[in-house]
Amino acid sequence: MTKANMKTNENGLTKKDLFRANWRWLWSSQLAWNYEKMMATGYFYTVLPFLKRWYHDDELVDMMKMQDQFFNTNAFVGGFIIGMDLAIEEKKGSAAKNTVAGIKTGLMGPLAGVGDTIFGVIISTIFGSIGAYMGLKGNPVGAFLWILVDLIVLFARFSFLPMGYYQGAKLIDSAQGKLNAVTDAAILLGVTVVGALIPTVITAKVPFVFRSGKVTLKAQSMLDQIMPSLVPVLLVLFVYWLLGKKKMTSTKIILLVMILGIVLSYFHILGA
Amino acid sequence: MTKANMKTNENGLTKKDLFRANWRWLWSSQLAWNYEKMMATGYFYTVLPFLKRWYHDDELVDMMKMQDQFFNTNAFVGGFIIGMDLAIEEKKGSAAKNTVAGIKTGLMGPLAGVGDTIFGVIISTIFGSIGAYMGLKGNPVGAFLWILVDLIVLFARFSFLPMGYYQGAKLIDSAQGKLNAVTDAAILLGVTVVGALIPTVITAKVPFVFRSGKVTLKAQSMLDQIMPSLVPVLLVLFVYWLLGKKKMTSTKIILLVMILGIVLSYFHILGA
Amino acid sequence: MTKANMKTNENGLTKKDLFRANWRWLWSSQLAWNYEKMMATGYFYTVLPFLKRWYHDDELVDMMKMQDQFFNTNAFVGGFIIGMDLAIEEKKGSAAKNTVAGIKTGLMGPLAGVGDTIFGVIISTIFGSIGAYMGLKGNPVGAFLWILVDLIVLFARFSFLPMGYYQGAKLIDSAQGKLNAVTDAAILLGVTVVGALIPTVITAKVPFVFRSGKVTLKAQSMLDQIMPSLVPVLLVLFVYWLLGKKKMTSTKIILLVMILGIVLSYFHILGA
Amino acid sequence: MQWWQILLLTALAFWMVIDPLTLVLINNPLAIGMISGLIMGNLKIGLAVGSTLQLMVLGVGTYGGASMPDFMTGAIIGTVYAVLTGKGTQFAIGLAVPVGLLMVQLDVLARFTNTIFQHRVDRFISNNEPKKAARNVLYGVFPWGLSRALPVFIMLLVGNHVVKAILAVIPTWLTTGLKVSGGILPVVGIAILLRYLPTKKFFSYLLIGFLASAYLKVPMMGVALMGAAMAFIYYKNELKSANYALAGQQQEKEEYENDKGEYEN
Amino acid sequence: MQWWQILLLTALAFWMVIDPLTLVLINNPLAIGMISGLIMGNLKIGLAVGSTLQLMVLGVGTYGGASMPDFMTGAIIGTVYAVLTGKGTQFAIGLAVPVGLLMVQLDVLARFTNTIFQHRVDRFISNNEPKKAARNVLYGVFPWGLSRALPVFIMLLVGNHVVKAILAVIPTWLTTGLKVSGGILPVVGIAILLRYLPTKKFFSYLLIGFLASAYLKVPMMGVALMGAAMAFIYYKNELKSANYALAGQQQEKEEYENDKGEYEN
Amino acid sequence: MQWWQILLLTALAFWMVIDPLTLVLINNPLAIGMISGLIMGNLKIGLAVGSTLQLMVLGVGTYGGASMPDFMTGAIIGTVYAVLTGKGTQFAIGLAVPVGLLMVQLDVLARFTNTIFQHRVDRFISNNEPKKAARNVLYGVFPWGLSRALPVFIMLLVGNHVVKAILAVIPTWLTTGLKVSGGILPVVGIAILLRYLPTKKFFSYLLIGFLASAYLKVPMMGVALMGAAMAFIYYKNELKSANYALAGQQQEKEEYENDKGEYEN
Ligand SMILES: OC[C@H]1O[C@H](O)[C@@H](O)[C@@H](O)[C@@H]1O
Ligand SMILES: OC[C@H]1O[C@H](O)[C@@H](O)[C@@H](O)[C@@H]1O
Ligand SMILES: OC[C@H]1O[C@H](O)[C@@H](O)[C@@H](O)[C@@H]1O
Repeated sequence: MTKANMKTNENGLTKKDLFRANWRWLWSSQLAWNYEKMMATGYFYTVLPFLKRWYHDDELVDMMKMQDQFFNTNAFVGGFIIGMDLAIEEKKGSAAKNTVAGIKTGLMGPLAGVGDTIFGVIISTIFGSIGAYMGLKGNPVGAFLWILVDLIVLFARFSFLPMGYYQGAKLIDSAQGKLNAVTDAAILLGVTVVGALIPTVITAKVPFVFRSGKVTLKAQSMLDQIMPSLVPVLLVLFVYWLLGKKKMTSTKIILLVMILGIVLSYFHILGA
Repeated sequence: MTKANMKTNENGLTKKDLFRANWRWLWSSQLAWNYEKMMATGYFYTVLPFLKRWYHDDELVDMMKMQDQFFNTNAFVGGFIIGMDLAIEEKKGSAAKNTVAGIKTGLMGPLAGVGDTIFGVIISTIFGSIGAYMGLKGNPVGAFLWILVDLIVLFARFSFLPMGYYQGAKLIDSAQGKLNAVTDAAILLGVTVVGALIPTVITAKVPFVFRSGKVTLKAQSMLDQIMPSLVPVLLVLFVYWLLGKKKMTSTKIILLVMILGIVLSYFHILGA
Repeated sequence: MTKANMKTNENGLTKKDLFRANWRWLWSSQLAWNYEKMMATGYFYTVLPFLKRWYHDDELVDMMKMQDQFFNTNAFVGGFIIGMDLAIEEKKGSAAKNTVAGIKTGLMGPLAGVGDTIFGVIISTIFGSIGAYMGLKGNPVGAFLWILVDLIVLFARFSFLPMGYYQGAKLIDSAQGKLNAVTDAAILLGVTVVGALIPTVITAKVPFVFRSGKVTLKAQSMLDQIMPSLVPVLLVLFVYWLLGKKKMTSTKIILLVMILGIVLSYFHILGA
Repeated sequence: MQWWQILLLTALAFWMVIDPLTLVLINNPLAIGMISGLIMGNLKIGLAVGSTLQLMVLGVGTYGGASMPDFMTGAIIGTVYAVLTGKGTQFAIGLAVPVGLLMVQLDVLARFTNTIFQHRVDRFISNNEPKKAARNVLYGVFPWGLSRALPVFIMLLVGNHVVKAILAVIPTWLTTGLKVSGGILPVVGIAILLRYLPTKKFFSYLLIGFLASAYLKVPMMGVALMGAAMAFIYYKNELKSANYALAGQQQEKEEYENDKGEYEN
Repeated sequence: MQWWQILLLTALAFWMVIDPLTLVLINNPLAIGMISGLIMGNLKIGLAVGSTLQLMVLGVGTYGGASMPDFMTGAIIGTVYAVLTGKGTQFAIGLAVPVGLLMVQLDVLARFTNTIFQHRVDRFISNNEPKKAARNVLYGVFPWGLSRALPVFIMLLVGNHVVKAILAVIPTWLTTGLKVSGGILPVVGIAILLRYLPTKKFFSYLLIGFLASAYLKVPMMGVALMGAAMAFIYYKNELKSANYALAGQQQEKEEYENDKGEYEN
Repeated sequence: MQWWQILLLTALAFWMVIDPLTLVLINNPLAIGMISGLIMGNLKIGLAVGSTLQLMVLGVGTYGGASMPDFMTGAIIGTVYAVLTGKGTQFAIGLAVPVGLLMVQLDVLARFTNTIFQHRVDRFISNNEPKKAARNVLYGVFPWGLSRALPVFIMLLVGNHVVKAILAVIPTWLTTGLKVSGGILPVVGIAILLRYLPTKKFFSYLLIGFLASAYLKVPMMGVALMGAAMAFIYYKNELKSANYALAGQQQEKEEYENDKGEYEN
């Protein structure tokens, strides 16, 4: 690590800078969403103006690459991470590359979990049911109410990025050891949530039922006796292993998984 | 810390001392129970004779203050803590002030949980149901049986304080590092139990139900989807924050919470 | 520890050696199973040829004694432990006595849990129900199918011991500190599983029911309110304490527990 | 009704609130109903009233300083007027239950009034007047005792019609509201505790205790055992760190071999 | 049907898939049904169709990149043909549901097509051409928007009979298969994540998160809280170790007394 | 009944108790019933008896050294007398079940008798006589084998009336009592294990395993996985401490950067 990239970016970010970052995140986060790196491009697009301001030449390429890595979170609250990132990079520059990568990967999972629950499930359950039942009677008030709530939420979203920025700034002022510890702790949290994602997000049941006279043996309950969510776990292991193979691209894997799903479903080995 | 208060109190406690302490605890523990410091005065009253024996002047005031801090546990088994305290102070004097404060706060919660369960719930469920059903038939034997059991329990209560004393004495003989570690471990245990107290002890439901045609939306189950016991948690955070305000006394807070309860209940926002 | 027993056993084990060990384990593991040391003799018998090859005189006696200690696991997968043991002893000789003892005790519990589930519960539930329902209709195919599956399993069992051997060999090549850490971790895992064995394996219910008019008080549910599996825990504590007594042999304890069971069952204090 | 009966019942009311705070001998509607019955010369009705009320509060306790329906007072009033009017147990319960619910408020009042003595104790301690401080601890007996003795005394004097009339006047929104308040009041104790404990240092364990109870519904005993397990792990770690800091690795090594030694037992 | 209606509805279809990715204002069948109704001049039917479909997807979301039945497209088609044929809500739903189920595939297609832009972005970054890279991020709008606008446009042109005929032709094994595929596709994202995270170092926590969810059915919020508790413990430990390593025990001791200081507040 | 039938069935009884200890091929009532049927020349009844008994012990196993109803012996006796008397499956089951329940005791006896050989093995090891020790391990085959072969042989000789008479004589309190004993006997193994393991050092984990099973009903596989997670955390910590103790912070730092390096893959 050369001394050059240890310099701090003196010019502090203005409120306008933070607003602009939020604005970019709002529009771009999922625009080029794809199975390979999910929100990576959205994140990249959001921080690009700052990268260009702070880095040049090889350093810039280096940092752009890092910011174009796999990223996926709930878009509503994801700005928090960007805020932290900006605060850290502003002070530490590219020296904090690993720290930023760690915090991104660590926090994206937990924020996805929490954000999806609150902004995905809860709000749409509440206002969806109110609106639908009013709508069934021909009353559009419920539908408009929901749009109103959505507007309020949209407004609220602009607070997460600055929140992250100030948390990040506070963190930066403490010792380096602390920053490393926070990064590791964030990753720990992230890994924990990913563990819980496996049985939650992947739906794969084995519908096979053995029937003979009065006896019915359900394959799925046999598997559950060994371990709940055994099939999702095996699928994860399988794809994880595939990813390690040479010449395997994630595109190929996505296609393969799709075909696998159709074939296994055809033979009644897997069901949704 | 002056060298003076490092001296140990050579004169060991007699069995009679321990019995007397237990006696005082029996009568005073909850006599001046109040929402602000709960059993603090009872604890203070119990150990006062020993404080007077061991300390003088400023040191005495100092230790009396410490022993008059917030304290709350199950009175049946709380003597255990007093026993430990006495053993430690006997040897280490006021030098152990922080250790004693730590052990008190750490152990009170767990002992409350366990004591309330066994001496509160279990015994009264068993002998309450036996007694009541015999009573309904006009048979007073069950009621007397319960009183008999209560007498036995009363007798048994005298063993907890000495038990604590001997545990404390054993602890004291080990290295100082060990004592610190035990104190911290006790506090850890205490904090864990307090965490579990929040959803257990605070009863606050949101009874609001939205009804429209066939649809019924229960506010409480919406809240539960975000997090079970969300309302108790928010209440704790609110009061915790209040306590940090200047000019806020716990008396004011108690009144405020009472009024809050009545008002929120009036508007059907909270229910028991 | 003399320098002599630090020498490593240069002559590496052949595939034939491993096969032979597996063969001995297959036949002997449970042949002299007894309540005192369970599979200890089976383990001893399995590794004896290697002990004789590697050690002599007092060292031999010493290592034979260690290998004749309490051991109990699921016989199907237990070979894994023997494999690890052989790899370690082969390289480290009797210097690894404590390590081997630790790994044996640590891994036997978890392997028992997992092995019993898969080879005990799952397979016999699946093929037992298939076979039985075919059998009820006079069709022996299901019964033969089960025997076929058993043959396949028998074949598969020969892979666990070599698997353990190669894992063990890998472990050995790392630093000594790592080996100690692995041993401790294995024991931690073992102890965790033993904790779960208490409520799982010991079946002891208190069938006593108090009835008076409409009221029925079930002793067991009262006990459950204090703690689930309270009786098994108390029994374990009792026998643990007994084992510490002088002149107490495990044979005496087994007889005592049997008599205790009969007597307590007679007075309706315990039920299965 | 004889004057000595009123006196005895008032004394009973005084003691029955001190009892659960001290000796815990007749800390239940059943016993109080029975004793009231004895005093009124009709054990059977006393038992019936006490038993019925008892079944309503089985295992319900005043944990963490929460208040519960005061069915002991209810048992006295119910038994007395059931005997006097001869209208039987059903009538007694109809009277006892609202009385009990109302009396919760006086329990709250007593717990609240004691704050005064707390403040006096605090002051006397600061002034190094331990005797006066001690005396003020004992004064706590009066708010407690009178909180039940006085209303019982009055209710016995005025007659059951007046009691009923008063009960009818109190609006339900107030009683419900007070019930809700009672349910959330423990929040104060917990918040004070959290301020007092080194909560920040052990915040994780607060969270773990909460999660175990809120999500997994582990009862208090289980949480305490879990806490004990974690406390022991923490304790071992602290000792180990201390060892490292003090004597470097040497001491550690010895300990290790000691541990291993156990295998050979 | 007027040309401007077709145009407006096609534009609506384009926006309604961009909306949930950006502003999130009309991200639901209810709103889309209502707007389609307005465009078709029959608010009531639009509301009825949208509401009915809404109730089928209450709280169902596209988490972790999973696709869900596209009942927004269903709402447009259903409303339009219900108004045109005058056959009512029931008919609309019968059309909307299979359309919605079929459209999942186009969601998958859009998410998949964007991989092309991802690869271009990657390349331009390597070549230090940030402007081109940025532009390609925005191109993502086309696969998304067209994935709904095009089919809606076509379905409005060809008429409901043709739509029904096409729906009937697709074999169920394929639709079921695609549904199963959709259920297991998130596996790819998770596996990539695991490769990307320092999974080995924190494997235990992966396991713990899994166990909490699979065995104890703790919902995601609970797991996140649990993870936070463990993260905080880890953090404290790291700081402590760092302290030991740096300054020996001295610093530690100070910290200890600080902690104790809190008791005296 | 032919002498060779008795011989074959006795041999079967001998092997069928060795089988589950070794090869595990016909370790179930179903197979034993079928083979008995073959020997008696009536496969159908054998299958019927074996199948019915099989359904009673589905998935029940002898874990941790617990004994279970010996329905394999029951299958032999039941099948034989069903064929001989011609009274059908129902009659066979009525005989097989009490026989099976009674035979548990002989299982316990066998496991108990082997203690003798254990003691001999112990002694020969001390005397450095490995060959004699090894031989005594194999002698275990006799208590096991005879525990079933002998009673089956006798029951086949004496006839079903005598068997029934004997079964009737045994008091239920004894059979119930023995069943209860069987249920609590594993306590001995667990207690021995706890003495043998360094329980004190890892007491927390014992508690955690217990809590997971007793309170949260996590099955054994889940507990093992949880234990593995904790073991791995412990392992990492041990290594780290060792690093600190050995080489100070230097080594640690390197490791840290290594870990980070993974992000760049
Ligand atoms: O919960 C502990 C403790 O709290 C308060 O002091 C009272 O409610 C007691 O009855 C209870 O035992
Ligand atoms: O689950 C996190 C996140 O994953 C993907 O990016 C999309 O499905 C989002 O809608 C979701 O919020
Ligand atoms: O539970 C482990 C193990 O314990 C004993 O050795 C026997 O009951 C075996 O059948 C079982 O596999």
